[in-house]
This record gives sequence, structure tokens and C-alpha cells, in this order.
Amino acid sequence: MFTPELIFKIVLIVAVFAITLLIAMYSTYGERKIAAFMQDRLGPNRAGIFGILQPLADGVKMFMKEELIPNMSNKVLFILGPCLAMTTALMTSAIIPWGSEITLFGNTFNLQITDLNIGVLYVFAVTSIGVYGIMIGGWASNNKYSLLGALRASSQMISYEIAMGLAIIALIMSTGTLSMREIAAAQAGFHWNIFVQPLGFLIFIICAFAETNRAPFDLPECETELIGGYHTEYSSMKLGFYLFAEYINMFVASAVISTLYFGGYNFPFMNDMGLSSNAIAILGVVFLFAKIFFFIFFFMWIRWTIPRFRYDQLMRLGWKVLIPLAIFNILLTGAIIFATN
Amino acid sequence: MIQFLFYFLSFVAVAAGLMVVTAKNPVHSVLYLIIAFFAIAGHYILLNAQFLAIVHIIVYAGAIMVLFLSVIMLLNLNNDNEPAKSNVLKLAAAVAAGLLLVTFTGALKGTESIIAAQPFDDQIGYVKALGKVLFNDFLLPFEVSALLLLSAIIGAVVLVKHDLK
Amino acid sequence: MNALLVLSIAGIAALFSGFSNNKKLTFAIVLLALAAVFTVNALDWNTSVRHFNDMLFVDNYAVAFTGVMTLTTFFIFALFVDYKESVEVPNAEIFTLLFFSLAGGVMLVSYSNLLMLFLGIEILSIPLYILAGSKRHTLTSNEAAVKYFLLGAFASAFLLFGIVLIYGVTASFHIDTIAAYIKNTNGQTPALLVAGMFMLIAGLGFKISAAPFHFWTPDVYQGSPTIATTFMSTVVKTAGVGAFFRLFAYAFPAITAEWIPTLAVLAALTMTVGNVTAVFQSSVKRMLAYSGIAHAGYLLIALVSLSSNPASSVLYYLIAYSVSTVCAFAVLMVVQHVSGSEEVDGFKGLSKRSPFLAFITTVAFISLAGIPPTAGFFAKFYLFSGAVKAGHLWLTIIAVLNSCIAIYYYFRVITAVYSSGSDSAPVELGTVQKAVMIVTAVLAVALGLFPEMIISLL
Amino acid sequence: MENISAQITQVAPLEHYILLSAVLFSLGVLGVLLRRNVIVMFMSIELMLNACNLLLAAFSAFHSSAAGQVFVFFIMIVAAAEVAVGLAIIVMLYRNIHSIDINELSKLKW
Amino acid sequence: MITIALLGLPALAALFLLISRSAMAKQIALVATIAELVIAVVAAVQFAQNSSVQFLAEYGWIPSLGIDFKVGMDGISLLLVLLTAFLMPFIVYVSFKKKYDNQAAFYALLLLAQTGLIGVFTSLNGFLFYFFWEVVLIPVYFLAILWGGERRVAVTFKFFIYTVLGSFFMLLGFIYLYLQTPGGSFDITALQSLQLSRETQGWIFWAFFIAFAIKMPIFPFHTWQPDTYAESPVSVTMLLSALMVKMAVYGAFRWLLPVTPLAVEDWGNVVIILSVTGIIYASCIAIVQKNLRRLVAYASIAHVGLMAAGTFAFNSQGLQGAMFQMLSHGIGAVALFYVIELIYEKTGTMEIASLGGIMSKAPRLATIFLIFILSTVAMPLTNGFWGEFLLLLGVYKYSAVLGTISTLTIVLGAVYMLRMYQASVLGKASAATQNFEDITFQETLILSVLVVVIFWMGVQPGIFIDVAKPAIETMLSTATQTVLN
Amino acid sequence: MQSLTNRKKVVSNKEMTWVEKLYLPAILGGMRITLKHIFSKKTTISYPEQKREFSQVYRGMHVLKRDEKGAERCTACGLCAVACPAEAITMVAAERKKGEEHLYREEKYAATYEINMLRCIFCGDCEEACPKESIFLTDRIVPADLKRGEFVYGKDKLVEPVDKPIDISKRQTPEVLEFKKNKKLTHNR
Repeated sequence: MFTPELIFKIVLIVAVFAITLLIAMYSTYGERKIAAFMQDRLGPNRAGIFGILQPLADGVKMFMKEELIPNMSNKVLFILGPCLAMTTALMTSAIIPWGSEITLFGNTFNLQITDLNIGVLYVFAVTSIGVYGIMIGGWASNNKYSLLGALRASSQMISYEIAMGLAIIALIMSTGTLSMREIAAAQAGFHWNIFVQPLGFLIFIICAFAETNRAPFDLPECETELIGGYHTEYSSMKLGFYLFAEYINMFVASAVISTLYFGGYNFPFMNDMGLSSNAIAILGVVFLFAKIFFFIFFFMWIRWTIPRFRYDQLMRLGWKVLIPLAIFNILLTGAIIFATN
Repeated sequence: MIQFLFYFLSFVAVAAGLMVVTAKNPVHSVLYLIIAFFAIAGHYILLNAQFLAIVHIIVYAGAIMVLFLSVIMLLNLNNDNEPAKSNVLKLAAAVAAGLLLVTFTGALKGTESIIAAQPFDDQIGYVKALGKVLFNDFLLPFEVSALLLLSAIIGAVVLVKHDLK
Repeated sequence: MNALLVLSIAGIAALFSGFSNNKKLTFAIVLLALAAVFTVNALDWNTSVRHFNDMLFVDNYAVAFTGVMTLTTFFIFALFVDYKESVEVPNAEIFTLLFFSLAGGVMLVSYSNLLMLFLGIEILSIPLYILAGSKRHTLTSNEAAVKYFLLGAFASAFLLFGIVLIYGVTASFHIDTIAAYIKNTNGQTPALLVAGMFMLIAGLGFKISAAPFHFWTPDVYQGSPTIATTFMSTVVKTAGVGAFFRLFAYAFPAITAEWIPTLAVLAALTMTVGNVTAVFQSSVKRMLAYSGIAHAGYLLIALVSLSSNPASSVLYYLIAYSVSTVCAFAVLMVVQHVSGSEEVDGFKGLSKRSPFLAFITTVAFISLAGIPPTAGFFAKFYLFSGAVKAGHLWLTIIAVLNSCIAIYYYFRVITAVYSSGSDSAPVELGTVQKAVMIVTAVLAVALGLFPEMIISLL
Repeated sequence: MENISAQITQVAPLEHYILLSAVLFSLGVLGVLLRRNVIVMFMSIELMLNACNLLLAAFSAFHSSAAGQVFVFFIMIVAAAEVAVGLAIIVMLYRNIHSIDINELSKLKW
Repeated sequence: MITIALLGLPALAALFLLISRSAMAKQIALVATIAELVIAVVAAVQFAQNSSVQFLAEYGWIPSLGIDFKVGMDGISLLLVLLTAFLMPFIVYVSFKKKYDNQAAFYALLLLAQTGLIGVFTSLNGFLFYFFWEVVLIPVYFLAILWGGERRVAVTFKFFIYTVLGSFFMLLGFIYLYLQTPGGSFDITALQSLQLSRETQGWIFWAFFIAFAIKMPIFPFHTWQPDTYAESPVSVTMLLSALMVKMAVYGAFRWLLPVTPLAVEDWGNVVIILSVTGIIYASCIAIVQKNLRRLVAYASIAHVGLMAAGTFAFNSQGLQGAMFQMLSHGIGAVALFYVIELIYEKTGTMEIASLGGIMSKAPRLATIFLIFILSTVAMPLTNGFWGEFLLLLGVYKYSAVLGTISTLTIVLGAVYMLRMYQASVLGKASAATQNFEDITFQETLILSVLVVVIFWMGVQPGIFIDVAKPAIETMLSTATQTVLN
Repeated sequence: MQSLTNRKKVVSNKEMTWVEKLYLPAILGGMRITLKHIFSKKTTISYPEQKREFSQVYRGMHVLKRDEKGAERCTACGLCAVACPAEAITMVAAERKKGEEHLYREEKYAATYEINMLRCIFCGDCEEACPKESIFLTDRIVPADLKRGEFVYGKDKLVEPVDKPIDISKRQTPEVLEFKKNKKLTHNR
């Protein structure tokens, strides 16, 4: 029953969960720090050295806050909302190849929880149901700001999913597989997809911003208009879940972008340096995380650079710019494939 | 184990389906329908149709039901003010649906002998196999479905857009 | 097949022509496109090609039906030039939707795979759901759209389940394969397949508005803009009947015993319900809707007597019906505009106001009623003689009785036209409108005098 | 992913699939007949379509032919198109009458 | 060729009127009808006295269904064509004084109806027959509904529905017959040579009979008739009573008796009983009628009943009687309605009660009226006598009881006709007839033509009987052959 | 009109070029700026630990000075209250009793003297109006508090402690004094 494979998988799952949560936690810290730095401030620096314990303090604060459930809300759904948001956020990490094969105690393992032959679609599916957490929460709050936020979230996510899917299609056309592992493996060395699909990448990353509700597309929760949007009525750990989910999403989105376009765990000259395969694997993990961190940084960088879109601008960008562009990208890719074959 | 899964998923699907029909609040109906869809997706996986399952989730759960939910929210229909139909009508509806079911059950007789299970090809649910069928045998339908989607888009725009012309 | 291609392109061209804001340009484009469709389609005559792995089988039958639908659509488009009823959707979009709908119709008459049947029905219907609701601020139009849409989707589900069951038994969606399978069972047709077939009947019966699946028809026809109603009652019916005919002629000829009694009852019911209810209508539009139901009933007779009623008689019936209906609706559009109502009373005094219009009305309704020397008469004649030949005497008698009822309500309109009305201002007619009326009326009579033209086609 | 079942018949006999689909389909029919809320009716129709999908997938597995599964995709396309149009119609209706009760739609009666 | 000319002339004239909308419409129409009469007379002169079909013209129309445009005339047809051609000028002329709106259309429709009638009487293809049968109906419908009396809409409607219902059954019968023919044909010879079973013939018989019975009309299918006669314009009333009724009898002659002799044998008694019942019924009602037109209408039912009885008695005397009676009834009907119209013109009423004393004011009219009435009540020396005599003989031969009862038609006919004459013409002048002027010379001349024909036929019936005799005898013998087999 | 600052810019409505419409250059420019700021020197002053230099003429919390003997200089003349544009100052005068000479310099003194710090705009007019050189503004910050009432400062908070005189010399630079002098002249005229 307990094959080494299974044990390894369990360990991996636990590890991935832990790392994900940890990174999400420290993303909040990173966010504040980076925001501060970009604004020539210092950011949190009181809790621990450089404020390194700030996330813990925030967490404790979240737990200690009073649980408020609005009177007129739908109780069950009100609680279900953040749970769903958290769950869907965590689900995607299951198919990300964290590294190449690693040999331990004579067994070879994949540093990936599961290799679906339709992994890319899995990502897509999980993203697409991610909106339920927001919608249910927003609706159950029985508050007009929450409802508006939820509506914005749903239409925004549906709109950008299309362009995202089209961008992915172009990628799939050039890679010829839907499996994340195979996509990653095909980018060995420095054959990253970003060089094949620059336009696709651009579209994808813009859509990724929209899908994670990050600035400049953070309309569902934009404070100036909707005083927090779908989580206006939330407090305590339920609010924490929502915020957490956003950072987890960001982390996962970074991981997906890294894997799809930036070679995943591959790094330049990996096979030319005469390293053992385990070393390559471990270095690969390190490189992957480096890429992920870069993208998390990138997310924040953008957030603190670009102002928020207006809602109609958002929709115009999605429907009138990104989708035609993505279709053009597909045609272009097709033409190139046709020409080179 | 697998059999248990089958029956479990079936139970979930039917129960959720029943709730869709009977729930007073449309939002609850939507949520139950989503549950039913997930159960059906589970069935697809049991049938080795993973691609189908995932597309099912993307399309139904990810897009269609979100649209439903957002329309219900947009129109603010959460108050269940639907006046009940008279019991006679309810009974008639139930009887009609029941009769349909009975007919199907009757038609089931002897199915096993008609449809002998073929030697099972576990590759058909894969993207490669499906893609080959889709783009060889079913190329024309694939292409004409563009007409369908385009007209749906035009329709959605012209019907709801505020200021035409 | 090429017709399908041209239609799709035409649809998109129509959509883009909307940018120019030049109505005349749009009309020119769409009418030319339809002419092109007609030509391209005619070139397929006598070729009988199976396209795309046998998804479409463009035989003469398909070509002829496509021709009828294209021609009817041409008339409808031409009527649109002088259309007065306010529709809140831009012209270009309407044309696009109608083009696509027509493309669906073309699929319906040329499919040889059940998937194409299903897609065809949907492509046919979805634009119509939209057109039904295109008077966006009119409650009746909204209502029509909702009803049409809900019931249409409901019927599609039935159709689909039928297809699924048939697939389950035969492991194929191809109608030839299905027919072969049925033949091989030697009369031991599995119950599942029969159940599937009946669900197909229900689904298709909805499309051609056969009783008891007709409840949507009057409401939808009445609520929709008249131009859409015209399309629904002609092209859609043609496509639906074409599909029906193709399905039963190709896929289920081996088990006629299973479906003929049902269809016969359906036909009788449809005729009776349509005609009897039409008698009580005061709105001409609604009356035409019920008459459409009744005509579906007659057409079902053709299906029931498949053995002796060749496709040509169905084709002839559909041409006669389409031409007369377009003519009737053309008049109705004018009357609606000048009298502000679609009631029978609105037709009163028309003979004084415009003798031309009165004459056209007379021809159209006489043809619909099936009185010689018009096309409507021969249409019924062919159908009934086929039915008698196939031994469905009782059905024919019911049909004949129904025809008499039909005459009652059709002539009520004609009578109104010639009785004196309150308003006496002369009626202005657009040139194109007039041309369409003349052409359709002449066709209705000419086809009646020389039915051989069509009959010898197939 | 590893295939769940190597032999399709070991999951459940085909009758059970048909029965399950029939039950779901009938539930959909029941919903359409029973409810007056247009949106719920519409959802019931979606349920019916899904019953068809499930049955198609099951048949496809039992026949070992991919055509059934491919058909499902087309049903999904159709469902998506229908939803777009249907919801647009419902929204349009709601704007006019501020209700989506089917019984409010009684202007057209003879 | 002459048949085509007969068919084409009124049609072309109608078309011309419709297009030109000439102000001279009535004159043109009159000229056309007279020209038609000339052609008909020419045809009659050229006609050879035998049973064969002459003046045949045949063109393909819908070959796939065995439908040809085949027209021609034998004796029966010729007589009826002659009748039509003879009566049409009167029918046209009677409306001359009326001020109709859109008169070009009015006369065009009349001429169209004439085309249809000629078509019905000459077509030798079952389908063509049906075709013309319906074609007659449409102009009549419009004539009645556009230029009729106050209640025209409802009444015409009823009439139309009735007749169309009937004709659909006939169509069904034709279709059935068509399907029985080898290779599928509507040709008369093909249909007449069919060997059908007794039961089938029964069904066919009833399908046709309903159509004919409604058209004639036979009791109980007659309810449309009195109203329609009363509400239609006078021309139409004449057309209906004098000619359209003959379509039905002719139809029975041509399409029913030869095709379904066995059924006639089976069901003839039912039909005759119905007819005789109708005679009594209509006569009784006629007695109590207060309106001239309605009275004549019921009288017409009675007479037609006798014709039907004679026809379905299916023997030489009956058929020949029916043939002869068709002619004399046609002339008689036109004559009576003409006179009634004249009275109406001068007094503005048709109520018997408000008339009276015409004799003293207008002796010429009264005399001519009397002659017409005598002809109607079958006075010897008038044409009515021979027709009724032969008919009664035929019915008597069929069944003595029925024959005896049908004799009542003469008795009762005399009662209501003379009563009418007495009440309206004799006696004292009433308020309405106070200033009654006698008919003009022109009118006298026209009526005299009818009077002459009435006496000619009464004195020399043989000429007319002989024309149709061969055809009738052939038909009868063929049918008898079939029955015996 | 010529702008005085020479920084005026005319807003242009010109069509953006294609490249500009892409926004990408602008976005990248923005990102370059923000990135540059990450590495620039932070301007934050960690307050309790670090403090910022006040300017010489900073006007902070008031003080009521005592004379060399430790007696209050204020005679409750009310000129400061009159001069106060925010009407933040109120006082109640009282007569000096026997034996209080060490407390109050002259016969009249302020029994209560209140400044509402929420109203005060720290203009320094009171300081200028004072003929007795009693009230001065210092470089002290008015500390935060939780209730509004606490901001009405009475004599307990305003009068400098006897044992701990508050240094006001830092603000009384020659320039200030000169300025005051001139002002006083104008005031008196």
C-alpha cells in the first residue's frame, strides 16, 4: 500500500502546501515592503528584524479579530465563499512540475504532484471556477458593494479567460502537448517558450493579472469605489482567507507563467556543466523559485506602477484588444508552423 | 471502490438535480447545479474521459454557471417570490416527468444484449484520439459551429446593449 | 456545400456592411449575396457529392430545398427594403442573423449525420430567438423571444436525447449506418432505438410546430416582428420539414410500422388544432400562425405517405406555401402599417384603398386555402393523392375536412378586404414591396397552372 | 493521469448509466414543467443537456468510439451559445417588466 | 378547335375588361356573350348526331399525373354549352340598368364564370373538370360578396364553404379513381373503364354525390341556397340557378353514373327518396314564402329535386327528362328572375304582400309572366311539360310509389306558382304598384325571345332530345352492361 | 498670458500615435521609474529614534513665562485674547492677595488662563500682543491625546514650572526680535 512513490507524493503534497502558504504569507510582507521601497519608504520594520515577523503578527491579528457575520446574509454561503476561494487557489499547485526527476534511495521520483495529460486545461479549469469563491461571498454578504464587486469579478474573469485560453492555444500549438511536465521538459536549457511566443506571453501575463484580480485590474475590490468590494463585509480570518487566496493565486500564477513560458525548472547550460541529475534537479527547483519570485515581484512592481483601469477600459482591453490579438497570435503561430513544416 | 464511486457520484448528481428543481432560491439552484456538474465530471473521469471532464468543468462550471450566477445577481433575484403553482399543476408536471422516466425504463429492457461492450479502448478519451476524430471526421461541424457562436455573440450584443445605433 | 460557404461569407459581409451606415449598400450586398447563393447552389444540381467525411450529402433533394429557402429569403430581404415596423436592431445584424439562420436551414436539408441535424437546428434557431425579441422595448416581442427560446431549447434537449439513444444502439450518427443497422435487426428493433426515434419526432415536431408541440407558435409569430415571422413561417418550416423528410426517408425507412401511426395521428391532430383554432383568431398574424401549424399537419401527411409521396410533392407544397405566405405577409406588413393593427378588421376597405393590394391579398389567401388555379391547390392535390395512394384514406378525409375549415378563415380575410371600411385614404406602396408582391402572386398562380415545372425537378 | 478503469464494464453496467441519465433528464423535464422562474427553467434545460452528455460519454466508452465524446463538445458549444442568447433575452425581459416569472408573460393569448 | 374558341372567347374578353377597365364594359360583355352564342350555334350546326365526342382538343398539361387539357363535346355537353351561351346575354343584360362600382370587374367576373361553366361542360379529364368546377366558384364568390345585398358577406360565405367542402370530397373521389387507373390517369375514358368493386363504388359515389348534392342542391344540403339567391345580385342569382345547378347534374351524368353504376344501383333509392323528400319539403316551404325571389329559389329546389330523382332513377326516360329539364329549367329560371327583377325595379320590393294589380297597369308584363309561370308548372306546349313528363315517367319506372309522390311536384308547383301570380299580379293595385309602368318595347322584345324558345321547345322537343339521346343511350347501355356483369 | 513660474504646459488633445496607443512604452517608463525608486535613498525618519531638526522660527506649544523671581508675568490684560484670530484664548482675571507677591508679579493676575489647542493656529499674534512678555510660542509639539477636552490647556500645562524654566531663546533670534520690534511700531501707530 505505502509504496515509496506514495510516500513521496504525500511528502511532496505537504511540502508544496507548506511552501505555498509560506510564500503567500511572505508575499504580503513583500508586497508592503516593495510598495514602501517604490515610494521611498521603509515599510514594515518593527516586528523582528526588518519587520520579518510582520506576517505572523498580521495572522495573529486576523485570528484575534471578532467574527462578524452580517445579520441579513446567507450564513452558509457567507462562510463557504472564502473557503472556496482558498481551496481553488490551492488546487492549481498540484500539477506544477517543481523540478525534474530526483533519485532518492534508489527510486526515481517526479517533483510534481500529478502529471495530467491535460495539465494546462486543468489550470484553466481551476482558474475558471476560482471566481465562485468571490461571487458566492459577495452575494452572500447582502451588501451592494459586495455584490458589485462580485459581479465585476465574474465578468472580468470570464472575459479575460477567453484571451488567456486563446493565448494558451497558441502555446499548445507550438509545444504540441497539454501536459505541464512535457511543456517544461521541452524547454530544456534555454529553449524557453518566451522566445517562441512573446506575444502569447504578453497576453497571458495581462490575463493573469486580471484573473488574480491584481492591480491594475483590481476592480472587484477597488477601495475607492467599492470600499473593498466583495470582501467588504468580511472580517477576521474569513477576510484573511480572501487576502491569502489572492496571494496564493499570485504565487501559482507566477509558477504557471514560469513553467509555461520561462522554462520552468530549466536553466541555461544545465546539461553542459557536468552536474549529477540530482544536483540539476535541486538547482532546477532553485531556479524555478527564483523565476517565481521574480514574477511575484513583477506582479507587485506593476501594481505599484500602473493606476487602476476604469471598468469600461478593462472590458475594452479584454474584448477589443487582447482577444483579437490572441487570435492573431494563433494565426501567426499556425502560419509559422505551417511554413516550417 | 470504483463501483462505490459510481454510485456515490450518481447519488450526488441525482440529489443535486432534485435540489435544482425544488430549491426556492435561484442562487441555490445554481449552486446545486454546479454540484451536479461536478458529479457528472466525476462520471466522465470514471469513463476515462478526462479531457471531456475538464472541458466540462471549464465550460459548464467555469463559464455557463458563472453567467447564470451573475445574471441572477445582476437582476437581484435572490428573493424567492415565486408564487407556488397550484398543486394540480405540480402533480401534473410530476406525473408527466414520471411517465417519461417510466418510458425510458421500459425501453431499457434487453439493452445488454443489444450493446455488447466492445473491447475497451482506453485511449479514446485522450486529447490525441479526440483531436484526430474531431478534425478528421467532424471537421465540418467544428467549422460551422462558428456560425452558431457568432450569431450568439451578435444576439447577446444587440439584445442587451443599451444604445444601439 | 458551396451555398453554405457563400452564406457564411455573406453573413459576415452583411455584418461589416453595417459599418458604412449606408442602407442601400447593405441591401445591395445582401441581395447580391443571396443571388450568388442561389447560383452556386444551382450549380450543385445533379452532382450528388458527399462532403467532409459524409457530413453533408448534397443531392438534388438538398439543392432543391436550398433553392426554395434561398428564394424565399430573397423575397423576405427584398420586403425589408420598404419595411416600416420599427425594429430596434440594426439592419446589418438582422441580415447577418438571417443569413446564418438560412445556413442552418441548408444544413438541415442536406445533412447525413445526426450531428449536422442537431447543429443545423441550433444554427437555424438561435438567430431566430434573437430576431423574435428584436423589438426590445415591446413586451410582446420579449414574450415571444422568451417563449420561443425556452421551448426551443427544451425541444432541442429532447431531440438530443433521441440522437443519443440512437447512437447508443447503433454506435453511429450517420443516417445510412443507422438505416443499415435497423435493416439488420430484421424487425427486432431495440426499444431504445424506437424511444430515441420518438424523441426525434418530438424535437423536430417542435421546429415545424406540429401539435402537440405547437404551443409556442402563435405567441411567437404574433409577438415577433413581422419580417421575422415571415422567415419563421416559411424558411424555418421548409428546413424543418426537409430535415424531417430526410431523416425518415433515409434513416428509418425499414421500421415504418413503428412511426407511421404516430405521425399519422400527429398529422391529424396538427391539422385539426391548427385549423380549428385559427377560426377563432381575430389577429391575422396569429391566424397565419395557426394556419402555419395546419400546413405543418398537411406536410406531415406527406411524411406518413412517404412510400407514395415523393420528395417532389413536398417540395412543391413548400414552394407553394412559402410563396403564398410571403405574399400574405407582405400584405400584412402594409396593412399593419397603414391601419395600425393586424386584426382582420384592419383589412376592411382595402379594396377601396388599393385595388392592387386587394387583388394580391386575394391571390395569396386563395393559394393558402388551396383553391385552383393557384399553387396551393396543386400542393394539396399532390399530397392528398399521395396519401390516398399510400392507403391513408381516413387521414386524407380529415385533411379534406380541415381544408374546408381553412377556407373559412382564409376567406374571412378576403371578405374583409372587399367589405367597406372606415378609412379610405389610398395606400402607398414601395416599389420593391410592390415588385415582391407581384412576383410572389404571379408565382403562386403560375405554379398552379404549370405544376410540372417543379414536380419534374426531383 | 493513470486511467481509472481498465475495463469499462467493471465500473457499472450500461443500464445504470442509461438509467442515471434518464433520471437526470426527467428531473430536467420536471423542472421545466414545475417552475415558473425562467432562469430555473433554463437551468433545468441545462440539466437535460447534461444528461445527454453523460449518456453520450457512456455510450462512447461502451462502443469504444470517440464520436460520442466529440459530440459532447458540440453540445457544449450549443449550450454556451444558448446561454449567451437566453440570458440576454432574460435580461432584456427583466428590464421591461422587472420580473422573470413566466406567468407574467400573458400578453399574447387568444 | 371550336371548343377552345368557346373557352377562350369569354376568358379573353374578361381579361381585356380587367386590364382596360373600359367604361364600355357592359357593352363589350354583351357583345362577347353574343359572339359566344354565335360560336355555340355554329358548333351546334356542325354537330353530328351521334354519341361520339366531337370538337376534341387535347394538350398535355401535367403528364406525370395523367392530367391533360382535354376538352370536347358530345350531345350532353353541347346542349349545356348552348344553354350557357344562350342565357349569358340575358344574364349580362339584366344588370345593364344597375349602377355598379367598378363595373368592368363585375362583367369580367361574369365572363370568367362563363369560361368556367363552359370548361366544366366540355372537359374530358377528371382533373380538368374539377379545376373548372372550382374556377367557376371564385368569380361567383366575388360577384356575390362585392355586389350583393346587405347580408351578402355571411351568406356568400356560407355558400362558399358549403360548395368547397363538397368539391373537396369530389377531389378526393377523383384522386381515388386516379390511383385505381393503371398508370395513373384522369382521362374520362380511363376513369369510365374502371372496374371497381361494389363497396369502392359506394364510397366514390358518396364522395361525388355530396359535391353534386350541395351544388344542386338536394335536401338536406340546400340550406345555403335561398339566402344566397336572395342576397346575390340578380345576374348572379340567374347564373346560380340557371347554370351552376346544371353543373352538378351534368357532373352526375358525366362522372358519376358511368363510373359507379353499381353504387347507383345500391344507393339510387336513397338519393331518390332524398330528392323526393326535398321536392315535397321545398314545395311546401315555397307555398308559404312571402318574397318573390325566395319563392322561386324554393321552387328551384323542388325542380332540381325532380331532376336529381330522374337522373338517379338511371333509366332512359329519367335521364333524357333530366337533360331536357335542365334546359327548360335554366331558361325558366332566367325568365322568372328577369321578371322579378323588372318588378323590383319598378316597385322597389319583392314582397308578395305589397304587390298586386300589375295586370291592370302592365298587361304585357303580366302576360309574359304568366307564360313563364305556366312553363314552370309544366303546362303542355311549354318546354316545362316535356321535361317533367319524362322525369316523372323515369321515376315512376324506377318505383311506382316514388313516382306517384313526385307527381306532387306538379300539383304543389301549380299551387305556389299560381298563388304567387294571383297575389302579385292580379287583384288590386297596392301602394307599391300604384304607378307601375309597363315594360318597354325593348324589354318586351328581349323577353319575347325567351317566350319563343319556351314555346319552340314545348312544340318541338324532339330536336333537343335527339341531340343528347345517342350519348345518353350509349352511357346507359355501357352502365347496364357493367351492372349485369 | 505669460506664466510667472514658466512651468505652464498647454494640454494637448492631439491623437496619440500608434506606439503611444500601445501604452507599453509608457508602462515600461513607469516601471523604470518605480524600479529606480526602490534603490533610491529612503526618506523615512524612524521617529522616536530619529528626530527631525525644527526650523528656527518654529512655533509650537505656548508657554507662560515667569519672571526672574519665579512670579507669573501675566497680568490678565486680555490683549492676547483680543489679538487671537482663532479666539482660542480665554482667561479670568483676579486680584493679587496679600502674601502672593512671590507668585504674581503685579496686582492683577490670571486666575484661569486657557488656550484651546484645537482652535489655535499657532500664528504667534498672542506673543506679539503681549505687553508683559509673558506668552511665548516654543518649539515643543502639542502632544496627541484621546479626548477633545484634554486639548483645552489650562495654566497647569501652560505656565512654565518654577524649577524647570523653558528655554525660549532659541526662537528669539535677532531677526525675529527686529521683526517684532518693527511690528510693534506699526501696531502702536
